[in-house]
Amino acid sequence: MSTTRSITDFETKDVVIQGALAALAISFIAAIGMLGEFNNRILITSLLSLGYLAIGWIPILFGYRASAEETIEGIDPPIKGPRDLLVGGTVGAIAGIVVSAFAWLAASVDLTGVFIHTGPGMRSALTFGQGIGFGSLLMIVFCTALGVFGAALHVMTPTVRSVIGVALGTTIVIAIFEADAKELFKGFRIRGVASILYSPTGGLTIVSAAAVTALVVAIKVYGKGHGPRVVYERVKLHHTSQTPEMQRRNSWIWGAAGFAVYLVIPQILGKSLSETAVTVGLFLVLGLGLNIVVGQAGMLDLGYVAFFAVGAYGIAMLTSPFRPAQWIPQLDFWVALPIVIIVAAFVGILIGTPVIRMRGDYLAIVTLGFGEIIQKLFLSDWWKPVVGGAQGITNVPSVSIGPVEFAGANSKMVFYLVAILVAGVFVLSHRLQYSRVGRSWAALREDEQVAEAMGINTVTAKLLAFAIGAVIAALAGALFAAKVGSVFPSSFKLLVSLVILVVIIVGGLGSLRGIAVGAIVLIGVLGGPTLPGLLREFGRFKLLIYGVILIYMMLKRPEGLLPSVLRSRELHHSELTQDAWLDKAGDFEEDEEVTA
Amino acid sequence: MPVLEIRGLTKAFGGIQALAGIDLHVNKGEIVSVIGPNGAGKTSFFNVITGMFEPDAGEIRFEGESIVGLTPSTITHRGVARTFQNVRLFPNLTVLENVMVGRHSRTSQGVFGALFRTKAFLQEEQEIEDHARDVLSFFGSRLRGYREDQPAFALSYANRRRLEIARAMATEPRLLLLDEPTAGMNPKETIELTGLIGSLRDERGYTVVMIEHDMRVVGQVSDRVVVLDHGIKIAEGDYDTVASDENVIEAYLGRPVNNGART
Amino acid sequence: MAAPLLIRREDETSVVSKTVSKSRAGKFRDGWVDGFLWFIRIAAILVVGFGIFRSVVMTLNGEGTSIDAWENLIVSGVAQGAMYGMLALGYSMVYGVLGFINFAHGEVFMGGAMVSFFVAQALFDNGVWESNFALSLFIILIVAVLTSTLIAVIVERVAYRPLRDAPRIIPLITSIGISFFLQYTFAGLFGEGVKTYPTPPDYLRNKVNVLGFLPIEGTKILVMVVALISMIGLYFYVQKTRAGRAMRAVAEDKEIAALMGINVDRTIVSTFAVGGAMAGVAGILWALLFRSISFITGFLPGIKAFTAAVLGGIGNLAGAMVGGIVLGLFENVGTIVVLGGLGIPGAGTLKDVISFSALVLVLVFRPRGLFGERLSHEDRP
Amino acid sequence: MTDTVSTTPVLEFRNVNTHYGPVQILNGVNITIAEGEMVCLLGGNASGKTTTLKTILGMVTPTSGEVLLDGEVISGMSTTHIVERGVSMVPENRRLFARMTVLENLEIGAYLRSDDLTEDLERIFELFPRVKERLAQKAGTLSGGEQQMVAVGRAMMSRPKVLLMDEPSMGLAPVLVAQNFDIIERINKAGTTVFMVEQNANMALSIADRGYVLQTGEIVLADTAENLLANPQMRAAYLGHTE
Repeated sequence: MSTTRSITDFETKDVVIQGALAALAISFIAAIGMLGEFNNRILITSLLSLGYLAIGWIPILFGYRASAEETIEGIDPPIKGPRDLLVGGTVGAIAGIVVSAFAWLAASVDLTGVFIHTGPGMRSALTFGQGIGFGSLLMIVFCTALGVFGAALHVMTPTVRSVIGVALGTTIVIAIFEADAKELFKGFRIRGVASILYSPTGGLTIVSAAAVTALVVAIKVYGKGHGPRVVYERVKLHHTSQTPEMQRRNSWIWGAAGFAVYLVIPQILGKSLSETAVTVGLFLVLGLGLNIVVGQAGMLDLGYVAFFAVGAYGIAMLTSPFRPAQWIPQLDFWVALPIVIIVAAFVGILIGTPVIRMRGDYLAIVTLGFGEIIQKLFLSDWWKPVVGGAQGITNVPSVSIGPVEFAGANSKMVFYLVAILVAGVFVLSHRLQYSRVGRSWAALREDEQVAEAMGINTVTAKLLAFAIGAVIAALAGALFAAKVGSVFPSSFKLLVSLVILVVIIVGGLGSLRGIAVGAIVLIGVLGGPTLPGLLREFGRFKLLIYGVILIYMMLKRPEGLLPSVLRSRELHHSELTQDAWLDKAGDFEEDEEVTA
Repeated sequence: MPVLEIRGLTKAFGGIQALAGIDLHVNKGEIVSVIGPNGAGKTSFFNVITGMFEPDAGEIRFEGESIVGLTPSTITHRGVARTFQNVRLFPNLTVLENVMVGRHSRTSQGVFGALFRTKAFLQEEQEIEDHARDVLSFFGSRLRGYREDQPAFALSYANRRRLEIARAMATEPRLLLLDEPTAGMNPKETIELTGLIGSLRDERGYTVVMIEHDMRVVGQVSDRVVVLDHGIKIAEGDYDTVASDENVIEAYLGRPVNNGART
Repeated sequence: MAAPLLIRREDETSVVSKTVSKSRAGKFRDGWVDGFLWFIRIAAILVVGFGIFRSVVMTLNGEGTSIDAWENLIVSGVAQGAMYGMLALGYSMVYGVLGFINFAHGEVFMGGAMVSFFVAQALFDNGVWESNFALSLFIILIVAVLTSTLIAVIVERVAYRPLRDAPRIIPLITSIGISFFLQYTFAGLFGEGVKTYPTPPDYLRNKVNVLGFLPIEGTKILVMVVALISMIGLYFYVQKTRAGRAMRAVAEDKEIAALMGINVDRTIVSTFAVGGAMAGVAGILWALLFRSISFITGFLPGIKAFTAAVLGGIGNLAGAMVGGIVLGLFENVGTIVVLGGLGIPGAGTLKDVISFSALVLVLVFRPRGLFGERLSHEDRP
Repeated sequence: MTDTVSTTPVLEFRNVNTHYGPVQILNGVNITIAEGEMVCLLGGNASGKTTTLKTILGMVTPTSGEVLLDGEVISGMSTTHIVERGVSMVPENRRLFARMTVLENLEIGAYLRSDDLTEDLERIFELFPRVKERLAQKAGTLSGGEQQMVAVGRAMMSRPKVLLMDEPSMGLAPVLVAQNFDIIERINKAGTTVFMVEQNANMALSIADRGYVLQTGEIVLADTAENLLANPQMRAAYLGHTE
């Protein structure tokens, strides 16, 4: 039976803990300098800066969480009501009080000797530019209001919640990606829209923010039944009901449309957006390559950057007129590429051979070691006569096909090449996955011993995965060298391997669509190991956020954003069913040598 | 000529003698059951034949050629397939995929074919799928239809056992080693599978060596029964001879403790 | 994935036999892979042997590395190795109990060293550092130990405990995330600049003639002494106390340990705490040896310490220490002696290559490490 | 509850059902063990023996029904608490802490106790004089028979009300099996209640007071050991003979 609960029916301890956690999170964001730095970036004129967005979501989240109850199966959840709002508000108020105390502490004691970002910038941000007294009051009100808002989100019906969420979300996204939106408007030759939406001093104007929000609400409310999902479902339904011939004809039409878009995109995207698109593309290629090794064959390779380096250095050493080893003949990119591919495959097998017999985590650490060894060798004085040491190799010529030059400076042209590579690797990954080779990898990943007993030569299968992964990374590297025009050892740090791994894990190991999403979200929005993403402001905090995302994903959604079916089976269904199986298996007393 | 011929097969694990000089031969088209108490060395016996462990001494000849020291995948390629005592499927692959993996050693298409979807590749994929379906049909409708696309872990216990046999059959073995095929099945399922094991021999012409605890199953389908105890063959012969052997009964049921008189 | 209770687990004898039969089977299995591995092994021995031989010959001829320089290299190697050893203990213990590589352990170490830097700075500003170095050292040691322990315990609670039953590759990946998070948290809170510890007093920087003939820098003696004391303390804790016994029991067999009434969760926390404390000590040793620290200081020594743990046989505490010292020697002596002996220029830039090559070679030669005992975890699928 | 104190069983299963996900493993299991008894649970592969033990130890919680120890419901408690209340197990295949000494193994058996262990150690040395000779040795280096003694000793160190034995004959040579059962019998005669899971029926029934036969999660036979030994169904179940 559902019951209405009295307004005071909550655990004081839980509420205090939630409030304290919220305060901790806000103070943390302030103390690492995020608040102060982001505060300069206006989202909505005289209403919201990126800095307050960075802390504002915290009371909302904790208010929502504190008011929501864990649903226990079999017991109807209590009726939502004022009690929930009170809880949310209390959590927010506690957070506000503690944060104010922190601001007061920072104001009265100089902490900047230790915590370098706790200077006046942070203090004034935490007190809304007011004095400590009035500022604290404002902070408490701010947090309380947001806490109540969070709780209110919990109390309202899911429909209302989704309308509000989508509306606010859209507005904020439009505000955050101001620069990119302006670039797009420019590309579409509708620069006027930007000047209407955004204020000349940066950020949405209050009017336009309200208008956007209202528009989205209107669309959500009146456009029911015509949302993108509904349309998608309909198209899908339509698609599946077609005959094979129709489907084939349609796929041609789709292909042609896709090709047209492909030709047009760089013309619409401005310089910085195409630059980002190229970076995303390169990391997508790397991600897909690593996915073959990690996702398909099940070997955790942490030194993947080594093959990227081999590809980049290979092209640089063979094509640059300034190559340190002049005794190597200078070749054209297209002549050098096959050589680089062969070398990369060879290096893949060379590195793969000693490690394929190792257990999963040892394999990870040894491949990491190999990655570091290769980077350090490129950096060393020993190899300097050939690869240029820390000075690297410069003047790597750009790629040209006939008269068309895909110049490094012109990222619009590079886009075309990268897009082809992405498409090629996508097709390769997809086709391999559903082939005899892909099946042998899947079997290997599931149970190596049984795979061997089914006639799969595990050594060959593993080395094949290593070699294919290496070749794909080398292709990305080759393109990277030609695009940037130079190679330096510092571009091939361990960090690159880890970032690629994060991309495929966050996107969804083994899922090609997931990896695409991972690359776009992480590399595109947050930025790669060195290159900025769309959210340039995140530069300094990028890896911190990477870390948080990775931890969160592992704890809550280890299968990734868009998981492959197989992967989620491995991680979830098995929790239930396999147990029973194992237990049964346990009852089968085995002979001496128990499965290894 | 016997399909499988084993002489003096010996394997020790540390101090434990798992196999102590076993001699055995299996003729074409026979079903030979290996029975014995737990720890008698039965599964070791299978592991050594399939190359998962190398024997300390002894000779294993399959179709006249020695297979000692070959890798498990090579032995499978030669024509020996097995199932596992504790059912080791690829739990997250679908039923059909499990069986398709079994076709690995009888097919050859590599990366090139897969990438360019060559005619040969597509033909082979079709052949793999058809063959897999054919093998699944051996179990009637139990693994066909919607079940083909279910992940293996979602199957019932008995179906897992069936699928494992199907997967082994997909490798086109000339010698099939079944490790406790009916374990964990209820009496009805056991009877059904017993019939199928019989038809493996009679209809499909397989030669089968089977480890089995359920003596009813052993009795119904075996041409010969071999009893192992502590790595030694203690009896061999047709079912009735073996089942009435005092040694066998003792080894199997265990001797009552002599001083076990209770107060 | 813990094997369900009461599934039959190999007894010790069959564990041993399994390795034997595996390696033997290996010889037959993949002929060329084994051939290649043998090739690597022989090549490694030849190259290293030749390098050392030439260096020795050169030294005896009075060219190249001088006797003094040899001494220096060895002493530095041992001191640095002792630090790696302290850090390796944490990897070994966590690996022993939970069976995964805790990548973030290097950051635990960095955290301790970083926080105690500020304390050292304050002590220096107040003159205590100069006037009473022993007290200062003690204080910063305590601060480092407390900080590192706290970080290790929080990390276990927040990130690893919920993943206790996940496939162990999952906590490994999580630890990479934690590593990022901790690095950039420290960078954010304390700045990205390199921080330099105040110089230790003169008497520590001078060389002391140990045993009358071996001149060793005071700080290095101090490092070795602190490492030795910590090691003895740890040994006593693990071997002789009830908590230590519980820890070993949990490492060997969690299910049976629970059957004995041991609180497995609490024991795992204490394992992280002890590993963290040792990392804190290592942080101070690092401060004494290198003096400078920044937010990325932790990662590389972390990986190297893992190498040391593997070298000594992961899960074996004495092995971790020995592995650390071997690695330290390898890194210091090997770089100059082997590479110098081979006539490779710029050997100094190849220091890390040497340590990672050591890792690769150890796992190729002897995956179980020098004192490798097999852990229950290693037998898991 | 109408039971008087004297008849309160030490261990009792009341209509226990257990599921793993959708799969039912135990189906209305009822077991009663009185103080000082030795009871064995017989059953083939996948019959649910393992789950029965897991249920007693709190590693599996029954979906319905309850497990009682000395009249007190223990199902739902954590393993530590159940062990504290007096359940202890000799696991299948012994599973000693191989890298610890014999003495440490015994001491860890009494992990939850903080009182003096001398008396208990003496009692174990009395039962197994061989163990005393090997105290300083690593448990992994002992012979199989010695390991079994240590495993039993380790379980006895917590002064259990019920000693669970999981497949004591598993993986041992016949001579050791006999020795092992002898050990169990001595323990039982010395006053410890024993609940043994075994598939070597003859062996187990020759020393037990009573036995239960478990088949696919259900108790199909429950009788005294003599009656079970004489029961033709038993022979049928184990050798497939129908006599």
